Amino acid sequence: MEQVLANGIYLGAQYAMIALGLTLIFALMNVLNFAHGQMYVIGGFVTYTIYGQLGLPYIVALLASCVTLAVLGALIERFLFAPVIKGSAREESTMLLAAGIAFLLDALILLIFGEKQRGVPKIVNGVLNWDFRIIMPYDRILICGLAIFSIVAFIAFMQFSRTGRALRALAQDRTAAQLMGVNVDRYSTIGFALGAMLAGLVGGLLVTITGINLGMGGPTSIKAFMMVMIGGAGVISGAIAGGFILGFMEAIGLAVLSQYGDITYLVIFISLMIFLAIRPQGLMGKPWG
Amino acid sequence: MKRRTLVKSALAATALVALQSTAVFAGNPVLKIGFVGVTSGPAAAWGISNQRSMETRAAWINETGGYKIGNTTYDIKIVSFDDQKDPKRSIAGMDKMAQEGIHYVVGPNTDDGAEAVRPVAEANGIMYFPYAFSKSLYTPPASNAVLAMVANYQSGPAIYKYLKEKKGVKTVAFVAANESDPLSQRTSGVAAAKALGLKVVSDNVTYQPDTTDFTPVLTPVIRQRPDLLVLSGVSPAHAPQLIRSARELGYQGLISTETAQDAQVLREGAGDLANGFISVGGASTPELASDAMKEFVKRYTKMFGEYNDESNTKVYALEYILATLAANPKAINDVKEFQKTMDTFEAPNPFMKGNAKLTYVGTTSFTQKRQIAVPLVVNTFENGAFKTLFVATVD
Amino acid sequence: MNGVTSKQLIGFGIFLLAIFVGVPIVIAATGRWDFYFTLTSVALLSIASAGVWLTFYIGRINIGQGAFALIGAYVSAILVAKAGVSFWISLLVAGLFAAVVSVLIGLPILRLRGVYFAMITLVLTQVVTLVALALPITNGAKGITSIPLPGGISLLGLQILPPFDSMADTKLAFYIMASILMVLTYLALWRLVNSRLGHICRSMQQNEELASSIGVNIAYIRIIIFAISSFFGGIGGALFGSISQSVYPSSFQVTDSVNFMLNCFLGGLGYVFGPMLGTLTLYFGWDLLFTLGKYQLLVYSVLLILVIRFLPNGLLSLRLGKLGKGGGK
Amino acid sequence: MSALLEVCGVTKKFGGLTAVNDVSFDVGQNEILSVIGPNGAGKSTLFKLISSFLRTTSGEVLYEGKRISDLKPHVVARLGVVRTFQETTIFKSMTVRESVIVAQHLRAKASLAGYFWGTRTARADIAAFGRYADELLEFMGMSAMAEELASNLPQGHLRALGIAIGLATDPKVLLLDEPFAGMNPEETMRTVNLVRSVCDARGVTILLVEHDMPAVMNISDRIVVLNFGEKIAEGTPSEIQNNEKVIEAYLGSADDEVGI
Repeated sequence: MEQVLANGIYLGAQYAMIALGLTLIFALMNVLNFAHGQMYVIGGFVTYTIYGQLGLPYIVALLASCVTLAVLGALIERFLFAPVIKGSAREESTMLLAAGIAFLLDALILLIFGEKQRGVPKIVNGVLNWDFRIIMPYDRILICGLAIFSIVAFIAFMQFSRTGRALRALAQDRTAAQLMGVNVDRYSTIGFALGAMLAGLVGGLLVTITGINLGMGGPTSIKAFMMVMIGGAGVISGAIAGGFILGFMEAIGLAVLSQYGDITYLVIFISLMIFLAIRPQGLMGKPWG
Repeated sequence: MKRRTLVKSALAATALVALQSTAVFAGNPVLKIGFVGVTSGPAAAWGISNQRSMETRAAWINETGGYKIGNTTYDIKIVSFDDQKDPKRSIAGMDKMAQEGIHYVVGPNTDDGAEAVRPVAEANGIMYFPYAFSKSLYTPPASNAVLAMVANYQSGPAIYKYLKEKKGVKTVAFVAANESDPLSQRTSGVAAAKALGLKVVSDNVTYQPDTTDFTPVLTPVIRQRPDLLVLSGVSPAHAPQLIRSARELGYQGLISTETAQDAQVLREGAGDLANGFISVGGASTPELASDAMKEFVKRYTKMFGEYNDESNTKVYALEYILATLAANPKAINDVKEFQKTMDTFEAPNPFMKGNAKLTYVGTTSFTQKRQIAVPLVVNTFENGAFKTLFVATVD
Repeated sequence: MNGVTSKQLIGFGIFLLAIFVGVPIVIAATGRWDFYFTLTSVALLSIASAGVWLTFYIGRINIGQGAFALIGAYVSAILVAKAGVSFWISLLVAGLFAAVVSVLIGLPILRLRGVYFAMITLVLTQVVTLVALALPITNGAKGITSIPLPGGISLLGLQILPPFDSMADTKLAFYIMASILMVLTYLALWRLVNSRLGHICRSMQQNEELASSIGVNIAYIRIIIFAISSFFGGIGGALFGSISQSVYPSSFQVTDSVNFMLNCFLGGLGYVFGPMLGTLTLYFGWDLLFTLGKYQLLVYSVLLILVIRFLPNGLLSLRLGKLGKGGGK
Repeated sequence: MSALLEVCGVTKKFGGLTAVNDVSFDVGQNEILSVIGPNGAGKSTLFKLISSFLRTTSGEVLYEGKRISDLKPHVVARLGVVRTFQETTIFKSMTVRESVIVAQHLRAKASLAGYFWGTRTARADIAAFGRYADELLEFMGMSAMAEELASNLPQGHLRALGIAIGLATDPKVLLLDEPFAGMNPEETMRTVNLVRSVCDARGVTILLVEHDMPAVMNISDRIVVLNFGEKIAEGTPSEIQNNEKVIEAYLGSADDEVGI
């Protein structure tokens, strides 16, 4: 039981972080960023290159991942999303753009970082073994802690900083924010960069545990979508809740349903569909029409 | 107006690229060999190691004057098609090969792709060499597919038998990704283990291909304390994580798989925890590699920056095609001739020390010779590199 | 609005001529026989895309068409391979079965809108794949293989169509079959969009509350549209199964669902023939770029981004001036 | 009095909050009845309850003696009780004429499949829809803008379009949601006349919910006043004008936009 809880918290923390960036971008621009997973993968590869290959300190690599993705995110928003949103008759057209960017990033990752699974040396050694009730390697505990710390820091940033408040105003009501004197274009870019940066940060954190390969992008995006839906699209607290719920569902499902094997995820997906059919706005989302 | 011109010029550029004729080699006539497989997306590693080993070998042949088939010396050109692991695209790829007049194709990499291209290959007279285990591909009435590696239902029993006799393994547990190929491999693995009298303590735990944390997946399996944990059809990306999770959960027994792995990936992903991990490989371990194999690895590394141990098994398909054509030059445009030759074909294996032979096998599994006799080399991972555990043959 | 102008008739005639005469001539002249399969794929994928486009027409982003294509493929494969039913009957049954399933699933989920509907249909695709892996009737992971080719059709003892396995060139036969079905699909779609049902769909796309206030049973229309959409999906899937003579759980996956949706976006959501053009561009484009080797995906994605950057309303928006919206052709 | 529409003890609670509490009144044949009240009085909730866009917590709404509350909106519309919306709710990318044609859904004699195959009934329907749309737009004085995209119309005409869409369904009772909101006196005057003639010339019973007091006084046969979700008065415009409870309610509310 304790093990299931610990697994759930660990999974939940990493999922929540992935979902945060996605939901932020969705809240700000109503864009479902199909390329989120690819951004996560790039973050992982940057950390791999700097920490694993060049041997620089881990923290430097992590920062480099954040910066790379923030810049990439800002560029993508400024030169691709912003003009397309302005010129498109239906805002869903951005989905095609997002998918195109996902393909592009996939192609670049393949050309730059190659097709192999990559991993970095462990950042901490050893395994916590509490009487065989909880077994958890120290590096996981550390990454879990860092993830939770980042989530708290992000919430604090959104709550108390000037930029964060402007972003929240923007997410709530674009027109109203504009009337209040928020520079909408500028903050859209900042928000997108921030969302991308979060993806890069998770990539940099998780590469130490799971390693990274170019195939992780697409599935990660889809998982992130599901978490965002569970919690409610475009709601920060919802993304966190969604991440932890999916994390716990997996941990519990795998523990309880393991003797039925193949159906664990079928059960998770079907219950997700039933949940969404009953409560379409997710746990904390605003009802959609 | 401006955007119209832009789109038009983009389209024109596309058309140009499409019509651009293939590069011409100087001198020798060109023999085209095809590759249809996945070289982008999540499973890119499978196809890329394949494609690259073919290109390395082709470049090597061309550099040393070409390959002599009958009275003609050919330069070898590899034509690749990325099917994105989508059976619909695999068919398109096989059609492209037919279009290019190619009769010998390596790939596809998965069961569904290999099965989907069968009608095209048989209609167009193409022999193809998939990395897929589905028996119906190779058993009559199927005629044109040749299994290009050792199937897990062949390597599995050998490995389990060895471990049962030499390491005293009595109980075994299976874990597989919830996808066609790994599940099929698990099913045949379980059957093989039972046939040997091993006790299967867990055979229904699966994980999604997008899993990032394997601890919850493995927890119930490890609790059964099997002597051997089999990772059925595990992809190179998942192997180190599964090993790491199992060891961190305190698992002490053996871990094995029947697919090829890459030492570098294991080293990075699991480090010392991967010591003792048993996998199937080619003949590149120092004990077995011939000078040709060493040369191949060197050239591959030079061409692409980094070697991939999966290529150890994937270097063979092209070699078989060429050697069989050399044995019967009539087969170059006629796969019926090729099929005839397969029954009697024999040539020395250039990649392995000693007097190993290239032959076609598979009678036991498929009732006809539709498999290349890759040496079944079982490796164990020790301190960052593979060591040969034992070598067996397939019939 | 409902009359067909002579200009449209001529356009349609040219289109038919191009498909059934032009393409075979060009292929015979250039010797590019491989284009037959590519174009056959385009035809059957655009049938499925047409369904997705129709759900867009009532304002729903549908990322679940892969699920219905897979259902269709399995129904046809099981009927043909296990029960020995004629392929042509199985094709119809596959479409109908997919439609029935879509009604059952649609009842609870069609209330959702926007990304919520999109997500739930995406999950649906995964559910169907996992079900196909788990069920005994689908052969689980092993898939259904060696499906016989379509048989002939005879009516009153008169053979209208010879069995496919007696033909020298099944490529052409499959191409013609898929093209005919595609033309029928798009004729039906065009007719539907320009008939009263289409007008009602447009009204729902713009405002469901207002539509229901004028007496439209929106729940019923949504189900009807979703069922028609899934019918197309089932047909497309069944066709693919018969061409590849095998069906696996991975025959249609999330990627396919996403691609169906992208086809619609790329062609243009405002145009009936958008999904056809979108499918042609996305699928054929990939094929054409195959000579680029490892740069294929890079060039493909860059071109895709350029198109959406400069034509955000779809390829057909280039001709927006000349043609009315919604009508197309 | 023969009541066409009866509101009987209708109550709506949202969680712990009672938005409409035990409201009852009747609407007679060919009458114009207005529901007024200060902001937050529960007018629009009541409006949605009558048109069945919301479910009642208790009580019921009867039309011709039959219960219509808790039915689906389109069923209520089929029975002849049709609501309009405020100006933003239109078919934005249809022309005025297209909107009015689509809105004649309930007048269709052919089935949807009939339209698909183009049967004789369907073709007759289509012709009839066109004729009726032209007639209706003529009546509304909107013929000149028939081919205009709805999203391009000025605000006053949007409201008229909303009413035209409602009328196209051939309603017995038309429910108007704040038809005069945000209009200048001249536009209000024109709309008042229009509503009057809808009632008189086309025999449609009208129930409207409104903020604008002078317009309501002008147009209504009878008025129902709500405050805090409860009915506080009912009567002719002159009775209401002199009702102390009403004056108190309006003076007591902070709403200075509405004066008596």
